[in-house]
Amino acid sequence: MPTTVVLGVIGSDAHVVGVTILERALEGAEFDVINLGVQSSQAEFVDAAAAHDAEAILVSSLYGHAEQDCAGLHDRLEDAGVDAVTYIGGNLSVGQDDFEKTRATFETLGFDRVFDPESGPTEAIAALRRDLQLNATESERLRVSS
Amino acid sequence: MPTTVVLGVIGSDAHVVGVTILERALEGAEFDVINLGVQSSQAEFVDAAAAHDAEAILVSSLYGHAEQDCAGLHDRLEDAGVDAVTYIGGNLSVGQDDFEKTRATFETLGFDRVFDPESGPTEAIAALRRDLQLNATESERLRVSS
Amino acid sequence: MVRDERLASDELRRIDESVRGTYPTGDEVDFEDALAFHDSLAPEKSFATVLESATGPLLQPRAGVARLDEQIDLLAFLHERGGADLLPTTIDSYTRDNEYGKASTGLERTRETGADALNGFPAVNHGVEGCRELITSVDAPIEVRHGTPDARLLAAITLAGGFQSFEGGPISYNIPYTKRGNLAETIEHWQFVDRLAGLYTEHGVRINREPFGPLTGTLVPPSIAIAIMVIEGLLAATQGVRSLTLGYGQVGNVVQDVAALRALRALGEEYLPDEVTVTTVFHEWMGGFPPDEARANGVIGLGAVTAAIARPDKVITKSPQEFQGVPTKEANAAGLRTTRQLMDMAMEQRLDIDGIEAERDLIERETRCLIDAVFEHGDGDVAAGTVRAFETGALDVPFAPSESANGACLPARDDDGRVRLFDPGDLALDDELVEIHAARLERRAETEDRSTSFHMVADDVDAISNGRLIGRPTDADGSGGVSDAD
Amino acid sequence: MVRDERLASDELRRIDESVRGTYPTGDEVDFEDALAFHDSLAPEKSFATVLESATGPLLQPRAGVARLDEQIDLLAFLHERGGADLLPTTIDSYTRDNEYGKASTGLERTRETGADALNGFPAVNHGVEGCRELITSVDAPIEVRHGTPDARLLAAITLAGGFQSFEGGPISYNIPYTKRGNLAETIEHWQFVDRLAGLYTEHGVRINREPFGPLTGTLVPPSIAIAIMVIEGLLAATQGVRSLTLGYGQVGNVVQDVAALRALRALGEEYLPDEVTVTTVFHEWMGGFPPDEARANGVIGLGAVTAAIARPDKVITKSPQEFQGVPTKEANAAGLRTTRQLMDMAMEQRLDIDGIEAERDLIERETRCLIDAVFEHGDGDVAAGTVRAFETGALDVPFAPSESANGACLPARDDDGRVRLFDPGDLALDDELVEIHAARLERRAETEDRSTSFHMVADDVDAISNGRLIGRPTDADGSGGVSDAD
Repeated sequence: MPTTVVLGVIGSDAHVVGVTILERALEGAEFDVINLGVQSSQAEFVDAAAAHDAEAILVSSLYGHAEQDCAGLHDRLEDAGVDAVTYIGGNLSVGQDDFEKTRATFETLGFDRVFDPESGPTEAIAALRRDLQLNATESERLRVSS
Repeated sequence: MPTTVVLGVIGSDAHVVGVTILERALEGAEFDVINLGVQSSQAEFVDAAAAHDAEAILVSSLYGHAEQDCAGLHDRLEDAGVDAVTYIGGNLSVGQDDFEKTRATFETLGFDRVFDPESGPTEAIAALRRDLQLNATESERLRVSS
Repeated sequence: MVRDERLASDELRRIDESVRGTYPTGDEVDFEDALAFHDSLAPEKSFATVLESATGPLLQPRAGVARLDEQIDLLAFLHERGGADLLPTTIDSYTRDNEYGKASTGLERTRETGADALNGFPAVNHGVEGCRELITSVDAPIEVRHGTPDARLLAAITLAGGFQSFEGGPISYNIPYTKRGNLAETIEHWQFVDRLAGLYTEHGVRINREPFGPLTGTLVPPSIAIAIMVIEGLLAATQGVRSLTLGYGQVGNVVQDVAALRALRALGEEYLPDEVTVTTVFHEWMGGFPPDEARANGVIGLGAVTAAIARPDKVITKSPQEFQGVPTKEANAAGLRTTRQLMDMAMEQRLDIDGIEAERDLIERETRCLIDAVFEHGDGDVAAGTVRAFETGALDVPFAPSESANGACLPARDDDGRVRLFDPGDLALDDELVEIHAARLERRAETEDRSTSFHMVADDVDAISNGRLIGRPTDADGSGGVSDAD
Repeated sequence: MVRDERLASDELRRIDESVRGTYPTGDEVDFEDALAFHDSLAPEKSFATVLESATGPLLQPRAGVARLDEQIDLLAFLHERGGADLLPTTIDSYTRDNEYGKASTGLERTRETGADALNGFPAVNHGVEGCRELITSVDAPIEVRHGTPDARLLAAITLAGGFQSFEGGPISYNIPYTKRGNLAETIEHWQFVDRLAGLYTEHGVRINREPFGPLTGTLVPPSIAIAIMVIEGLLAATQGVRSLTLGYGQVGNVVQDVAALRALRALGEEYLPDEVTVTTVFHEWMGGFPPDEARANGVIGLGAVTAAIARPDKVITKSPQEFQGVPTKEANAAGLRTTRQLMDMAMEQRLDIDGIEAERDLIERETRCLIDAVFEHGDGDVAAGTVRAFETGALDVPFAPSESANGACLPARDDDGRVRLFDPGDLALDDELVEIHAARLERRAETEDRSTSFHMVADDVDAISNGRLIGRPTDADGSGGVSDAD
């Protein structure tokens, strides 16, 4: 049975390219993907994860307001009974120069993993495999062999 | 009888394009041209003007040291008995912003006319015609009709 | 369902009154008075005339600040020191969201503190009189450039305020800009804008309209952009617009860009009614720029060379500070002058590049497929057909955030750097055309010794900002970061 | 009369001793010790190997300051921040005039005051040890770039000091640079330099030699530049040089520039012995630049596009501050990065322009005429023939200040911006070729509705700095200022 992941761009952010490519990468790796797209609210993440029994939630943010946009998200997930790993990635703070500080901030908010702006879909998929104890599928192994 | 003019670039200056084009323009206007070329000394100007009984001496300078290079030239010309109109043109002073001051400086040195960097051969030829009371030749009138 | 029919006079009047009632400055609009103001303007401020009678590409930057006096200074600077032939007035983000109250607060704060609290000129707040002061103070034609899905009030005020060119359209200012924009409703809003432009035109004031060609600015295949330009042109022409400037954003492959601009002009002239004068505008690269002014000048240079060969009627220039957002006025003017120098030097010589006509044929075949599909989806009506074609994905825009779009197609560069469809999604293209795209990408995959995959898309999105055209794999890594791509 | 024969060992030794005796640092030179130093260098500092094994055009700036530590910093900056593949060390003017005493004074004053009293690196004064410190401190190959007619001592010291590339030649560093340079004597001086390079080569240290292709930098017809490059290459090969980089300066017409670079490579390989490895270097525009960094970037951009199409082995870049003389290191690095970005983006796509082969045929025919004439003038000897051909004007350089040149030929652009001969002077060209040039200029004259005349030459010299390629008449005036042209 395929693993369901929810992804989307949180807040008023309209940056769509990264999340579009991530969606394709996850589909290529045989995940079931619920892509909320850009400008998605916390409620949309929570509702989608609950409705589809998602095992992972991937939040993207590129406009520097991720901290405000994500505050309280993990409480809501808990209230809704969602038990999923949560990742966040992108440009998470305006003028970030110390990523370790940013990582600590978002780990404190409740995220299981925090990705820096240089991370690609490959890193996210590898992390999901580790955290959810999945194996790469045959077709996927071929696909990423390049 | 054609009118003889001496021209050249004075001092250590090696800027050759302007004087080359001026030479062609003067020949086209049917002057007899003695082109001393670049890096010509005061003595060379005086000797050439005396030897060829020149009616005009055209001095070019583009590297900003014209004042030093020309100081005393008119005394030498007088000593050698040269009776010619003298013009100077080019970038006559380093960082020139007030051309009227530059003009006054070189008129004081003895030049009959001082041309700014924007002047072309056409202006020099027109001035020679006025100062030497010459008429444009038939072929020349055709040539400059463009 | 929305239909491509001319808005009736009473309907126009009804909407006009309702729209003008949404903000106090709407009251300032008086059509007869507006006509008189336009008539009073010098001929060199007539946007359509200047653009349509030019002998070579005209240059236009983007620029907008909150305060009127500063906007006047900014435009004068770009005109005099940048040599801009046509000027812009870029509208702020609050106005684009119809949040005129927030724009007003931002304008007041800017006036008080001197620091710009808006990212553009709030034309609605400045009102008709403010716009007229801008128009009379600057010695060149000025266009309203914005990104407003519902631009009805903005159009009413700026056209009455003396502007004679207005950017945007129902697809190009909706699909690439926002998640929840109802496409049918947006078409209705733009029918009003275009009808207003048509009314001015009928009264002797030719309003130039310019659909926004670059769309998402991210590897948009030329045929998709051109199809949308033609559709927005058709919708505008129905409402009486007679001066249309169709747009296209540089992809960076010179052959494909020149071919696309030729196809854009040819198809525009073919599809649009004879009474419409079609011009074209070329946008210098709209994707991610290198974070370095020197390298950015290289990207601008490629745009200038492309413009010299393609000879569009207008070029929208970029500045070397593109990476960091809004440029200083000096950098904006520098982008204009770099473009001018290189474009002029290149235009004075013959530069006939092989392969342009073949690429143009391909683009035109694709574009016809897409336009045909729109008409089929609407049973002959282009408005209804557009809404349905976007629903089915027969017409689609890569990386469009809008829920009105299918969002299934994905582009990637081929081995020559031309933008192809890595995944055509549900686009209404012939199988043969889809196969051509697949074959081109297969050739690239062979060159790179990897299979065609989204890795290519991700790498391509970042390539130019990383100093390359094509996102080739580097070292062992085939993916690279994509997060700051758009 | 000078002849094209290899300098005998005893003669080489005699000259070497005499030259080294003209300045104290000459004593530092020891050939065996020099070989050992070269052998100790990392392979990535081997100029010839790096250049000849590159897969695409390498970029190199010009740069030289008086002090050693500052020269090290400057080169490190251009390498790291500009991305230069190859580095230069530009020598100061006093050294070029063999005025080592004045250079020494300038160097001391610079050390005392901190303000640069020299316009380059006085390598003779820094001596062998100073050069070696520079070579070991910088992580890329470095070339000596200068302009010295008699460069014998400079070569002895810099080659012993670890440099593996040396610019210049007897024609290219004489005819365009000075009024009173005896050409026969200069050829003899360069036979020594080339023999020295040959000797290192025979001992396993391949010294790269680079004749200076741009000559006067002012509208030089390609065939003249190429003929001189081939002649200097032949003279160098006779002395044992085995790595030759032939140069060409951009004229600004892409077709002509690409054709010229192809002709340069082809004729270089044809005329030079098989044991010589021929590479090519393209100089970005060497004429007058616009007095504006933004416009200068446009000129640089055209050079970058041309380089991408022509693919020379090396490109010498210009900076946006070219107009004002020596650029800051930041501007120098910016010129490199602008070139890199545009060149790389353009190289990743096919850009096949029509007309290159036809133009190349014309250039090759002309070049063969000129080279044949040189051999005829010398009864088969290229050295003697060069001196006599310059005397008669069979070989000539437009705008050359030298009394050794006839100085009778004059160039102008044709209607497509290609450089032609307005006046062929006494150049040894077929009548047919002369007629082709005349016809091209006649066509331009028709376009401009004026007769062909020196007005065109004057206008063309200023055109690029005025923002155009061709000096078309403006308004009623057909001439324009020429005084600040060169």
